[in-house]
Amino acid sequence: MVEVRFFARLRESLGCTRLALELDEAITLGQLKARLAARGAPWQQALAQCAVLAAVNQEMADDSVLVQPGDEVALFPPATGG
Amino acid sequence: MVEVRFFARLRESLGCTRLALELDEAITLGQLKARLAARGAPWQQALAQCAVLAAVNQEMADDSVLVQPGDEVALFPPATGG
Amino acid sequence: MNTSIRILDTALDPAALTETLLATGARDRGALVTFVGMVRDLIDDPVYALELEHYPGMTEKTLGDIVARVRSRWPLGDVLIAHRVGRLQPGDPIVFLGVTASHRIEAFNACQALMDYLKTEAPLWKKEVTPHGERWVEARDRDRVAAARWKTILEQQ
Amino acid sequence: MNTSIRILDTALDPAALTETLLATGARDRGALVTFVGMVRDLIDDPVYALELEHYPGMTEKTLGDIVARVRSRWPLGDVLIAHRVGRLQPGDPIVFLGVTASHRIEAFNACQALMDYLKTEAPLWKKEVTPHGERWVEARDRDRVAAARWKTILEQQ
Repeated sequence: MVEVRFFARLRESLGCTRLALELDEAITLGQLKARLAARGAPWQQALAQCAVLAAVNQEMADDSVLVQPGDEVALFPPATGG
Repeated sequence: MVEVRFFARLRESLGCTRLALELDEAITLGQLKARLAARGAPWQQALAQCAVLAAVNQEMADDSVLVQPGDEVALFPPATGG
Repeated sequence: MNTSIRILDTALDPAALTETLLATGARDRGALVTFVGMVRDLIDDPVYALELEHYPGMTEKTLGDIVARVRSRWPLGDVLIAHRVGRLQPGDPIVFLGVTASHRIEAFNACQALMDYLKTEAPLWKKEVTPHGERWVEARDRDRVAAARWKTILEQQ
Repeated sequence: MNTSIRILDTALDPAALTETLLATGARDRGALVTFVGMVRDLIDDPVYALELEHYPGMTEKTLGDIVARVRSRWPLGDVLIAHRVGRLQPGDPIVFLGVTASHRIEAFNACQALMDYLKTEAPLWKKEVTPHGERWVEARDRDRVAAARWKTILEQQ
């Protein structure tokens, strides 16, 4: 199991705040995103944007980072605070 | 007549806050400083310092600036506020 | 040498935070620089409200990392960061940064670098409520350029 | 777009001045940068008090000229400068600068330039009261260098 969180524009366009993904062994963040994209057209479109950033356990991460069962993954657009 | 004011370290070393100098016609600031230096050794020493700055009518001025009767002249060390 | 990071869902009071930074009584601090970011409301582009979303936990962690990075570059006294989340009105303060140091150059540089890093790295997102509906604010290239500038400056030294 | 210049012989209150700048309600101001300079008191070089002398009239005039120079370079909202004269204690604020602008870069640059100019140009002089007696503070080369830097920046643009 891994929890995936979505924020801001991505959260709104997916209509999803949190999602629990079955996960028995480590996969890369890229593989995890591919599994999410396979959930249907809205997911594919939303995740295909180059402006989708990711964090694993609250650290910024690229597609090569390994996600372990129990990790917290988050996907979100570039920051616009301040 | 021209009023000459002294500030900070210069004021203290001269023991003088303000001085009224007789002045019937315009002279340069350099000439005015020479007249002050002629008042004696303490004046000559204090004014010979390269760090003595001057203002005429509250505008920074160099030795070539003309001083007219009625002007306000001030002599002081480099600023250390802020 | 205190670091304070506050995420607030109620009003942010820059004057009170300034007072907090001055009240520490650390006598080797000769300089305080503060920055306040506020909700703008332009005549030709009115904004009724601003909604600030964030990633709880990661926001605080990221801001802590940013402060550590800046402290490793400049000798600083206290650092205080406060950021609003939730719904804000035009004119409301969004963010407050305050940095004390022995001398002004360090305080100015550190405050500006903190703000540039915060803008691009802290997981916070703005949505504007306008007469034409809601819109998510787009990240700006100039903010990325501003943040990247410090990386160059840090590597040169 | 107000400019306020205050020479104070009683306590300077940075929090209250910050509040003043925020209370204008100008909604096109997205950024406020403030600077506070304070009397330092170092363990290995104690200072009992600081005496600030100035040239009344010329101080206000010079600060006004400095603000005009900075306004001609960057688009700014309000500018507030307050400077203490008279006798101060360690920890007391000596000077407050506050600058509002649409964006942070202008507010940061203008505030820093104002401070660099003020240090070298405003006719104000500090005398420290120490355990070894009174001493006039010496002007520092690094302040002249900092002020000269803006001249170069302004001429390049």
